[in-house]
Amino acid sequence: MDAPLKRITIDPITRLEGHGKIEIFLNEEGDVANTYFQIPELRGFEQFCVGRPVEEMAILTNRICGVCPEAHHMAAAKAADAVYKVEIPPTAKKLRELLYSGFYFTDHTTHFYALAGPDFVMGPNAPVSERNILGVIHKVGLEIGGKVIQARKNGHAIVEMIGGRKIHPCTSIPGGLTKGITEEQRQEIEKIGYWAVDFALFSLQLFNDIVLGNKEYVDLILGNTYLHETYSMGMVDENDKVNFYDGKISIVAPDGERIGKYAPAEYQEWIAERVEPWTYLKFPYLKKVGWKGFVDGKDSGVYMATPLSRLNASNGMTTPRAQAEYEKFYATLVPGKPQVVHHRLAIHWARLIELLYAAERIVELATDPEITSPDFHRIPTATPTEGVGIVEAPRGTLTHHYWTDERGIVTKVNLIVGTTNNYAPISMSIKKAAETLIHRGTIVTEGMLNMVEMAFRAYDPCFGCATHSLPGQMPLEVIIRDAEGRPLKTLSQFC
Amino acid sequence: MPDNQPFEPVIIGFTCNWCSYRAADLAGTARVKYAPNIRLVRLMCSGRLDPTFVIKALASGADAVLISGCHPGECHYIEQNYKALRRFMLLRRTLVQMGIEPQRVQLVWASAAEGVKLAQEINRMVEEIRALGPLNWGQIPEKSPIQDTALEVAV
Amino acid sequence: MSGNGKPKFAMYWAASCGGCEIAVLNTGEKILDIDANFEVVFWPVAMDAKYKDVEAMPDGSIFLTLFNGGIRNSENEEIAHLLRKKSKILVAFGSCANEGCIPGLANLSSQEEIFETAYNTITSENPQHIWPQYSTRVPEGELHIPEFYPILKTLEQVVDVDYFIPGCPPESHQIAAVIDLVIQVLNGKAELPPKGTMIGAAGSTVCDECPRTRNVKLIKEFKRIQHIQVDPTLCLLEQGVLCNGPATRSGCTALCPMAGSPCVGCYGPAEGVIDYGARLMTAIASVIDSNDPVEIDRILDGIPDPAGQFYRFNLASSLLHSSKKAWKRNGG
Amino acid sequence: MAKQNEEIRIGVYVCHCGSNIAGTVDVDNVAKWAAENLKDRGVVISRDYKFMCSSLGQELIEKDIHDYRLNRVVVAACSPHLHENTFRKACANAGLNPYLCELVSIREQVSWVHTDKVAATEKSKAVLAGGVERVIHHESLEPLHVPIHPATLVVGGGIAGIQAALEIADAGFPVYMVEREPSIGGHMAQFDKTFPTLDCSACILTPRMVSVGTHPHVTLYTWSEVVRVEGYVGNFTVTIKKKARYVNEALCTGCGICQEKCPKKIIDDVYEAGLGFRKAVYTPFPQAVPKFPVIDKPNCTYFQKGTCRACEKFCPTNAIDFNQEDEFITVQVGNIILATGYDLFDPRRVESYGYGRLANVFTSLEFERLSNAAGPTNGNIVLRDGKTTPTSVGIIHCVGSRDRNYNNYCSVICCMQGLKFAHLVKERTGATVYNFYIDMRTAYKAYDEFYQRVLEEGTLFVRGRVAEVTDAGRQVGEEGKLIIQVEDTLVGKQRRIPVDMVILSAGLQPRNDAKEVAKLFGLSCSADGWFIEKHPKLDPVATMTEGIFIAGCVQGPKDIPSSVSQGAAASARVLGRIQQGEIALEPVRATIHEDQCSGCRICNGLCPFNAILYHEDRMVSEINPALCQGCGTCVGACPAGAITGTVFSDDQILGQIEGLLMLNVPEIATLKETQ
Repeated sequence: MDAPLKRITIDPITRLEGHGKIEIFLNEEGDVANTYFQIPELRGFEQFCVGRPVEEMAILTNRICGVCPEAHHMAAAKAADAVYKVEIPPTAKKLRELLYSGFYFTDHTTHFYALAGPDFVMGPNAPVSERNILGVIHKVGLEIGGKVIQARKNGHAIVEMIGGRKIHPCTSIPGGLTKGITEEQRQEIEKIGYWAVDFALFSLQLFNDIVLGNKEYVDLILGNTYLHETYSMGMVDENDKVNFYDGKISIVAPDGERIGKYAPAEYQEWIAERVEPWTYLKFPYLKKVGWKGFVDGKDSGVYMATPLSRLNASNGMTTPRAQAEYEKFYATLVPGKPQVVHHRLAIHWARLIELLYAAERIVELATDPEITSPDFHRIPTATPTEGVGIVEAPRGTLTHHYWTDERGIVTKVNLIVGTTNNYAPISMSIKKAAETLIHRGTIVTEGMLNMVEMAFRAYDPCFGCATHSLPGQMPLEVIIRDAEGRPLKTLSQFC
Repeated sequence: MPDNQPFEPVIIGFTCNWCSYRAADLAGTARVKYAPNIRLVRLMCSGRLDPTFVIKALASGADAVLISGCHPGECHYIEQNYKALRRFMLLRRTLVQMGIEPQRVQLVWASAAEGVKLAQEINRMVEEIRALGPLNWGQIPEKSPIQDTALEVAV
Repeated sequence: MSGNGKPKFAMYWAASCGGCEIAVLNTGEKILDIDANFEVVFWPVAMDAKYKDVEAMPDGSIFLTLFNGGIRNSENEEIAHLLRKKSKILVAFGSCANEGCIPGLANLSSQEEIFETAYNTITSENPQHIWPQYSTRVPEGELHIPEFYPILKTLEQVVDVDYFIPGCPPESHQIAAVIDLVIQVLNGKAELPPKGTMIGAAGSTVCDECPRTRNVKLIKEFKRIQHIQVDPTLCLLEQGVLCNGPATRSGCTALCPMAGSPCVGCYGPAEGVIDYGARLMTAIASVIDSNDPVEIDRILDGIPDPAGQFYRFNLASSLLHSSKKAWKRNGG
Repeated sequence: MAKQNEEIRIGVYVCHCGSNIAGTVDVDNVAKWAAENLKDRGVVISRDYKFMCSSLGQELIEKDIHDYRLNRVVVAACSPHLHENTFRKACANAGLNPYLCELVSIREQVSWVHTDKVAATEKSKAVLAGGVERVIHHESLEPLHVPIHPATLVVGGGIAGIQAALEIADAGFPVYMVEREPSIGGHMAQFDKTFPTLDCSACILTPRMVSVGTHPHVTLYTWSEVVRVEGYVGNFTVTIKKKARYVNEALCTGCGICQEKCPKKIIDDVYEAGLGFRKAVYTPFPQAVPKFPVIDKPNCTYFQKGTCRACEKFCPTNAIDFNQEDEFITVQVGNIILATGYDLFDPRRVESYGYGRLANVFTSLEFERLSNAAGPTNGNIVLRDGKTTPTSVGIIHCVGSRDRNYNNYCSVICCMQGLKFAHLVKERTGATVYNFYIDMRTAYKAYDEFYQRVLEEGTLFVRGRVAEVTDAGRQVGEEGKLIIQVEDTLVGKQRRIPVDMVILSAGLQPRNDAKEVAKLFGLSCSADGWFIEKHPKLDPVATMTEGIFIAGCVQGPKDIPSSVSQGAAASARVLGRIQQGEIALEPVRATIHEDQCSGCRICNGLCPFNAILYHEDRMVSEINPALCQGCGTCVGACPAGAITGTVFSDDQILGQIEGLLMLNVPEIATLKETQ
């Protein structure tokens, strides 16, 4: 190591965790020269899915991520439908979206309470050992823990009723589903739906009381540390309202101007991926804008795909309560300005609005007269060729693209998974946090570590898709070395 | 296998107790000569053949496998050799996908009276495999050579 | 989660999807049992994880480690060795650790093919044909990433394993049962099963738990699931749909077949079966209803991807463990 | 898996078999190698010995079992089909379960088929290692004891079948005899004289036929065929199709009036070989057993035109029954003897000999009828015109035999038959007789003496294969004659010999339906079509299928004395079985382990013996050990590994594979190096 540079390794316990590793290089002056966020693993799905029957993709790609298998299951199913050019029956579509809403409800709940919650509920500077779900429970009261567990159970119950299993659902096939739901199940789901709406409202209230009611937090959210002016991406329906399961992908510039909306099949015209030799993960960016490196602004192709970007890219929600929260969100954060928010910590708030939307959607779908119809599968007749399927995964737009031979055997695969979309912005947030907090010889503090970590966690990065870490689980360790690489000080910080 | 010697394939042969194994005996009693590269396993019937045996042989160092049973319609157990045929056909498709040349797994019908035929088939197959070269299926090291001290590397 | 002399517990994921962790979380109250009976010293998903502490622990000081995920790269393997060294009982948890699971299908391809495909997809802007390097010089210094192995290995292929829990993921009720068992053992109320035992599963195959009606099997044609309206009560195999149920260890309560979807085999082989794919293959082939090679060939065309079908979850642990080109130099 | 607690102690014995093995395999080296390299596999003693199968060899094993506390034995010698039982018995004598012994073949499969000593020795090591790895997984077994039903089925009423039936019936046990033709007697009934003694065929055969017909212990089904065979040794269920005779056997006295009165004459090409006639209602020959005639439906005027019924009208006992139908009878038997005989080679196939084209070319069977006092010509040997007595006769041997165009094998009887014909022609017509032969084969008692006698009688012998028989005369003396074109290999020149009559001594060949019959009884045929015996020398009348024996020409061409001996031999084997009352069978059986069986029903349709039954209630399948034949197909098919097979278990076979490959496991292709 003959580089004359000081080097800080913020290392998520490199060989132990391997869920991403951050290298911060300082220059002679002791300022940040550059940062590198590395993803140390590849599994090669694009290669080994080739040769498999296309109907299996919904089961195989599940295993990309056990945290959001429902997202891959749906994207794969939609891509396979497209491969067979089959329009699935309305009931099938509604069942899939219902399953998906149940999943969103569970996933957003988990993240907010288990991962993000502690930061706000316990406060960023609370002792590590308390800053976890148990700490939250102790502080806010046991019944919350119970509610969170109940929420996860309920969401998974819906997933299992329609998807056949809680984890890695198996019922979506080209043309629809292998099963429908009974009236009894429908009623159960409807009940869960009402419960979910109450829970979502309760969660928003909690956020309102604990976070928005606390100037320290508000300043933190609106501060500069977590500000990034990038493009926003999100799926919208024909009325430009947020939709997780189906629609077009809308892209909004940092200044709030929509630069376009593409149908799944057109994604190649919009998205490109950059390869760097020092990481296994690729960096997606807007093809039309181009790659300018890890920088903000309208000229940089970097974009985010998060709950926040989904709100930015849409003009509202289709469900009444969520719509009201949507309006409150922008009125509070950017009063009078174009409805686009760049403060990364606001993602947490946006996530709760989506939680409410998902809950309301469960009720809507569960009460749809068609939902129990036996018409849940249409046998595809066309010769399979090529197809793209896109859904909004909780952590970003998820794209599956398959090519098959005339037997429907996969010949080529392209995947752009949720978190990957945010690889560049996350790297930037890390760099910015580092730059903001490290100055000539500053002694790095635990505070800084948590700042970096919070920047990180806002994206809810699920490298289960990219590597295999769970949402936000990014324990950090900082080693400060002198020019000879001898450790001067070691600080640990865990979520 | 030292480089200076020509490659001598090893073939495992699964034979039926009632036909091909007796054909081999007959070849013996008739002093019919054939290549020593084959080693026979006796089964009661080709219907006993479990693809596991074939895969086990290939994975354990055999260069090829010969499966032999009674001619269609002449099975000692009436029709079990057809089951062997079905398994063989599916197994071969799978093995080809795994990169194993189809010639490395062959099915030969041989009645108890066909000692000469069996010997000829064995010789033919040995030559085919010789031309194909060794299989030497890659083995996974028992336990990895990496030592725990390796944890000190990197960074 | 404080110590006070309770036995130590750890859980770790290597090359996996995280589903195993979720499955454990889904046991709900059982989590609290773990907290009550163990000192959780290392479990990234649920709590802070001090690698230094783990390394500092005396060998064998962790009573129970649940290890999920396969061995895809040098890093995974290093962790496997560390945890083996530190753990009294090391459990291969879930399909990936047991048999490689879906990521094990990568063993059908060579490392070159995998990289070539991953970094040259249609959306990859990669004119200089860059591939990730284990070590890269950047202006500021040198960066390292773990070595990608030519084939994915199972946990048992790199270290000794005490017990196995199958499933992708293991069903929560099975996990709960195992946790109960271990706690009973701790309280001297039960004995540990013999080393090498498959726990958290039943002893037969999925058909044993499948409520569908079954008859003597004779198959004239294999059908793809999307091409039929699934009969909700008849055995899927008898409907011509390839179902791995007959060869797959029971314990999952036949969730997929019950949902009209064929068993994909995530619980792995039945007791004593050394090659899952071979077993399933021989069963399926045996019931093909023809003695005519031409007809048999036609019927077999209905199985377009035999290797994927029969080794979907367990290629890495099968007798052949990979395709030829996967381990042959230069992609064979 | 061998029980974990058990310490495996294996004794290895490598046989020289004189020089049979030792001539090609370095047996001493093999034995030493095993002692060295298979120590850690449980081999505690490894020896080589001149003749392991000798009593001394066996005692050696027995002694070691005691001295070294062996619990496994591997013998590397000849094929298990030869001596497996020998060594199992040796183990049993020493108190070791016989199934803990494994015999691997390094003779039939190594020393006799390979020439390279090094390669043969190396292969022997591998084969031996295979045996050792296999025997580790052997387990103690007890043979299965099956009761033997005292009744026996004899198929075929020729002399071989008759002999077998009488032996058993005389011993007091029930016999069912099934004969396809209306009468028993077979080919022998068609002959006039029998070589070499020239006693009258009918005279010696008829009494035997009668005693079969009248024997209290014999149930005779003529004009019948076996259509189904189920079950296994000791307990076969056989279905017999009794074709309608249209004659009520209960009423018929065999007076023969119906035959006299029947207006319809048909050429009899079965019994009379086409030389004589029979009626539409007939008994093949006067001494037929049973005496009841049959109505030949396709040739009966009533059946074809609806009128006539002459036989019915004149029958004194109203035995004619035009409404009779085929009957199906099921019988239980413990053993089966097949004596279905042979077909005569059809000389038409040898076109150059002109049979069917040239009137005065006769087949051997035709000549038998011609010379038979009871035959169409009352024993006068005349030409096709029925009156002219030949002055010169040529007898051609080996017609259809020892000829790669037809059959490679020697039909055994043709030479003696040809000599017999020569004698009869000479005796009855004084004509000049030529015998055309390739080699004169007159083995067995009194045969060559007969040859000498015929020589003395002045018959002329020409050594050489006849090229052609033609009526196209070219030179004086040939007109109106049949000219036999032949190379006389003794004088080394072509000869044309004009004769009035040519007799083709046709060979024997398997029944045209031999293959179907074999399948019906679950036996196998040789490439020629003769049924395969259990062992060509040591067990010529048994077959691979327990409880089914073969006798007579069904096993291969032979003369009357040999057929009779085989008939007797087969019956002796059956009687032995019956006396014992039960038989011990190899415990090669499959078993389903209920706890592992998922009731997927994959195996249910795979058993041709219907040994697998499915219990709806418990949702598991089960195997009936009595019906299981041990093929192992279900073992190899069970996806759950819930079915195990004794003697050929997965562990045994997988172990053997490992052993066979022990010597050359490929260099470990380490995964590191490929990076």
